[in-house]
Amino acid sequence: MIKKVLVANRGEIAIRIIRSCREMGILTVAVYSESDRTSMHVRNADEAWFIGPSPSSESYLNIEKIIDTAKRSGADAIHPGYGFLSENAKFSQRCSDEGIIFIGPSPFAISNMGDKITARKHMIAAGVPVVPGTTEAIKSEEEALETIRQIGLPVMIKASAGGGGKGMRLVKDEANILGSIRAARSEAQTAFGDDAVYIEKYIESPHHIEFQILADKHGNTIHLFERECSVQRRHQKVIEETPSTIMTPEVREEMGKHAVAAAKAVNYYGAGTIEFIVDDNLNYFFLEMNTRLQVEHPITERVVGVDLVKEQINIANGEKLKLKQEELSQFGHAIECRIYAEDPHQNFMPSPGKIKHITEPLGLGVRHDGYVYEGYEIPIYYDPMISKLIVWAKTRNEAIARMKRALYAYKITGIKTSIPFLAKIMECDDFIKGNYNTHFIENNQDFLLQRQPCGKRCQDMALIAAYIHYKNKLDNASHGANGDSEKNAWKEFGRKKAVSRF
Amino acid sequence: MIKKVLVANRGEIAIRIIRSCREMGILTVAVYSESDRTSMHVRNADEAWFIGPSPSSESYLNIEKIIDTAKRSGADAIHPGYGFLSENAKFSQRCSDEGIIFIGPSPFAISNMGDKITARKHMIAAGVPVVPGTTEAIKSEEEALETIRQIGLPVMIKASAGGGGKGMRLVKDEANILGSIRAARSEAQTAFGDDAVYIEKYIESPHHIEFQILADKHGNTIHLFERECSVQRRHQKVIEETPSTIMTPEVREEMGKHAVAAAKAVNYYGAGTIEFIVDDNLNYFFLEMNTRLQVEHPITERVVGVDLVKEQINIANGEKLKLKQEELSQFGHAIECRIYAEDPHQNFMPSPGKIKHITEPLGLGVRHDGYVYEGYEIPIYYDPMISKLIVWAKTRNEAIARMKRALYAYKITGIKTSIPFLAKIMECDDFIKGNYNTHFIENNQDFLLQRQPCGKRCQDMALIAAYIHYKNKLDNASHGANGDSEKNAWKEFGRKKAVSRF
Amino acid sequence: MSLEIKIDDRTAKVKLLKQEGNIIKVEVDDRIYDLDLIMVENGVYSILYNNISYNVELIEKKDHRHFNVNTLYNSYDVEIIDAETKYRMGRSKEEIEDIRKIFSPMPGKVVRIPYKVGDHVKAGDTVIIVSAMKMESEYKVKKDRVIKQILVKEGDTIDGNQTLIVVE
Amino acid sequence: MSLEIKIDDRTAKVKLLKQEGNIIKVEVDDRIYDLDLIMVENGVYSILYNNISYNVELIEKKDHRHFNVNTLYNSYDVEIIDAETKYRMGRSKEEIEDIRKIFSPMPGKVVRIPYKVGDHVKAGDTVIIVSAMKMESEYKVKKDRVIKQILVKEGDTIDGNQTLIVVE
Repeated sequence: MIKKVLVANRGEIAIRIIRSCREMGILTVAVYSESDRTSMHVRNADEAWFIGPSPSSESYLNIEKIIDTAKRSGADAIHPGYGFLSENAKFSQRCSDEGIIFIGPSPFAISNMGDKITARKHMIAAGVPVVPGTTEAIKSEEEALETIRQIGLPVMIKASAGGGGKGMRLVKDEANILGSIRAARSEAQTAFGDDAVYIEKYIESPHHIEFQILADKHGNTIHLFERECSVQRRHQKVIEETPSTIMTPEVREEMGKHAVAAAKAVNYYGAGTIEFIVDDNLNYFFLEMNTRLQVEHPITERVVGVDLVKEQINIANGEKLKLKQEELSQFGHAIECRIYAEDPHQNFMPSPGKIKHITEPLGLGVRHDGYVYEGYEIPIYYDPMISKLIVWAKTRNEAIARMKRALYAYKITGIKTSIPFLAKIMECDDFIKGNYNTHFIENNQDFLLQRQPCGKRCQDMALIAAYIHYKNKLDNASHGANGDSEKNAWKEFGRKKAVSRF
Repeated sequence: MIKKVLVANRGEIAIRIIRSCREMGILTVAVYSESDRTSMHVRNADEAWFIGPSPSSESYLNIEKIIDTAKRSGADAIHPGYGFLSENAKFSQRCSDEGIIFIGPSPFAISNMGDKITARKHMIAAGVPVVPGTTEAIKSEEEALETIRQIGLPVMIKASAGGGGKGMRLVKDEANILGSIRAARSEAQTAFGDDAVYIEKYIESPHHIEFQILADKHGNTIHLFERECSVQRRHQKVIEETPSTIMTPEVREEMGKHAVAAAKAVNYYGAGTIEFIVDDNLNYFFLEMNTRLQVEHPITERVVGVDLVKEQINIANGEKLKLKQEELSQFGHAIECRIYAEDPHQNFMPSPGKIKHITEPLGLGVRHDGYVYEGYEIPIYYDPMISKLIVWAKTRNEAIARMKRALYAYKITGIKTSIPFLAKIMECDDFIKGNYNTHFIENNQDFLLQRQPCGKRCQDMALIAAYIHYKNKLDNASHGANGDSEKNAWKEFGRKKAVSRF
Repeated sequence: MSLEIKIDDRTAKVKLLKQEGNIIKVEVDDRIYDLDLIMVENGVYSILYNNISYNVELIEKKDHRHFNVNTLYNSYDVEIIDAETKYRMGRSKEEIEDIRKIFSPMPGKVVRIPYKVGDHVKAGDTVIIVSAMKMESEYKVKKDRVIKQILVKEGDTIDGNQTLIVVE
Repeated sequence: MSLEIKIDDRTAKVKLLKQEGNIIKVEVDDRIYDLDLIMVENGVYSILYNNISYNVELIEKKDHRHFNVNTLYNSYDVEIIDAETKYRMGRSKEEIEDIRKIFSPMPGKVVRIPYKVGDHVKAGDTVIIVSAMKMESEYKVKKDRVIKQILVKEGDTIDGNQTLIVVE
């Protein structure tokens, strides 16, 4: 039985894992880099161990250091979260070699699913539909040309070791085939140290739909239905929802069965996600498997009613799944918005900095998973995601209304965030109608980047507040007093007058 | 169709109502007393109107002023929340006379359920079990003695117009009968201006279980299952949960039917609650009906999956209920803790004051409905409840673990709160086993008021932090600088060193 | 600087021995701690001791010597015992009891003051009633006294720990 | 005191005419507002105008003259135009363009500086690359220039709006 978990991560996911551990009575060990001494996960965990300099490669990705810390702290298990070492087969193997439980799948499952070409082969063998294309890394440019002629244009050229949009090229014209192959290989070489690429049929107006699966070490595998993840910007998910608006019960059941078959094909255990690409006619094809917890796992937790981190820990403990496929169902609708520290109006440039003030949205149907606090300085070294806003409602329309309400009420000052951009998505016709695919943001760019018109009245109020604030500061400065305490004087004065005026 | 709602309330319930209105696209009008100018409901609403001095009797209970504000602001409906004017038949009538929609039941239903003796008569006529006792206010002391002899001791003497434990007396010995009757009548006269009392059989070790009902104006009435409210202190609920641990499916169905019959007996429409007193053998008796939204409504919202405020508004709009009894079910387990500004270790003395810092508990399965913010000064005039923590989990045990996690993480400083007391309840054996009745707090008082032992280590850390804080302040003072900015210097200094030390 | 600090019923001697940025060496009674201590929010300290993480919140009470200190599971009252405090503590109990100040620990509103200056009151008599948040509290004298000063009047809004009435 | 304040592209004259506690009379351009304005949190104002409730958050940016202002649905950039600002604005555009400072609007880490002081660079050349949160940004010169000063070095952590390189 796991008694102490080292959480090999930071940010909101580290805190989310610590919460479930605490509910299970399991002790937690945080690890932190130089710039994370004041991070919330360090404050929240039972223990905190320093693991190295700020760049991830020297801390959160440092396998030796993390294994060493697990041993020294007496942790009997490691939860990798997402990102960092979560899909590193070597790390999973090292844990196993050292007698530490890795809360995640076997090295075999990670490495087989990690390589796209190998994964494709497994899927074909398991009868899971894959996008028409090569099953081997292409050896020569002639072979590539031949394959493309068979599949027919348009095609995608993808890095075998790829991810995150790197080493990918869309080819629509015959004239660009060779150039694109060469570019993709060179990019793949730079990004992943491996120039293997493969070719797939390009699906026009695709939907990105994924299935959550859970599998124990006793051969029981179930799925927890789909997540619609088509709202993407540069191949990064922005908003996810479940159920998908385009899904039918029949297709859901069939895709669920294929998702389970995909996991079984690599003797998978743990929590995992099978990503599918789906066309407008609900033809679906295996895209890849994420052999870890997803950022967007909370929407599944909400509509299915499970705690996926607890399920992961139970599986790692060797327990049998208590959930039965036939007893699971989706209740209501959940949407997740990822809140990034970035400026949508400056080409989504990251916006690290110091949090001055937060007003968190709360109330019925709202879950907020974050990690920043007032006075916290977001480091420049890591992912710009600062929190996730998850809402649930009985219907999709109500969920959208609730998300709007929550986004408007959510104020983080000191940095720029994607909140206004996300609010515009909630107001966008295509999104409201559920009529969208992965081109949604591109297609609606003008609308989404429009600033909310407000008119003179609202501007005037902003001007007046700025005037009073500035004047007050000047007045205080001229009285030689410190700004803060005098601001309170203004407030107190105001209050007392307010009381006496009636 | 309602377009603008005046919320005739303050605190967390005003904000909770504003949230649902916003999701429905309905404008909101806040009203505020002198001491509420800076209250959150004023800041959150679309409009805010001043209605008078701080004492409730001159503001939130001032019917004329509220009706006048509704008319001047163009509100077409009034939501009374709970408390204040929510169960005032005259107010409901005035709204109706003025052509303003009262989001609540008819004056007839309020007044008939508001008088306990009248309510008892309706229940008896409708076949709903009532506690054995008088159906009329007792006229003479002789009659009282005769009745008590028939029912048998122990009995409760209760004020007909009563509530909140006022004008109530438990009689166990014959010798105390007359004294108790006189005391109850005199107290009732003082508290309610009406000395009518009635007599009921006293149920030993009773459970307090209530059923949520919803009824539209077209004769459709449903129940949304029970809430177990036996954790009480001085007849005030402290913690509520659903489902009740003592309930069986058979009794639940039967009680639900009786709850619906009770509502129908007064042609009820709107949201309401039928309170039952239940003995250990699951014999249950009608206690009273609350003709409004309850403080503890969120636990029902969570396990049944509805938004009760939206249902209230839809009913007020004359819509038919969309929910069907046979489609409703309870999923998982929800618990609510009421957070009060009070000091459990000083006989629960109220603790108004200024909020210095809040850390709100978040994450999977946690809902937090509050209204205070950092810098806010809790007024001395109103109820000491500052927020409600609601958790959901698949099982009761998991819900308790989650509530513990949330209570530990929840920090409000500047005032004393009931949080440590609530955390002790979550650790109390009788509560964990679900083996409790309304005597729970009394029976476990010693355990519940015990301070958590922590030992020397933990004390030492507190001492060290206090030392550093004090020293730092002294050092700054002697440098002639202001505390706040220098505290930051310490922090910055610390941080920079932290970076350079490795 | 060595300080005596009172926590609940315990009084301990605390002394900072060394500081380099957030790495400190500190002595509590006879025990020496090597810690990583940093203020993360105003009045909130993150302390790492042997890799155990403590999150300690300090809230100043009536003055800069009195704190309420929260750790994850506990809440303590902490008092810094400086020269002034010692002086106060040094005075005899008698002397302190001689100057009796009636105050309410909570803010509220004065409901009733049944006596006037010069009145003689008996042990147990209620000399002031204060209301806050729908609850009324009565403050009584413990010995026979004479009302010396009445600093507030009925209807006044009062702060916590403010002297309301002085008796002799 | 009358102030010129810039909001997005609009510049307005604002003047406080009268104040009694939180009841103020203020003029914005030619319009006069009677308001109930109160600071509820540090930098957060609650304004009631004809009973309409506005919750306005002010966040200081690089100095006390520059704010980011949030209302319920909007976010504005606001600048107080005082004497110093006017002086700066008064200088000819040429003059400002002559002293070119290269800076990054976001904090980050300097990845690469391909030139050294004295180097001639062409319009469009990247003179510094800054990385933050896994994203690299290249900063280029818009005209042919000479590198005059390099104020940071590769690997340095920089603040937002800090001058990194000066060109002529």
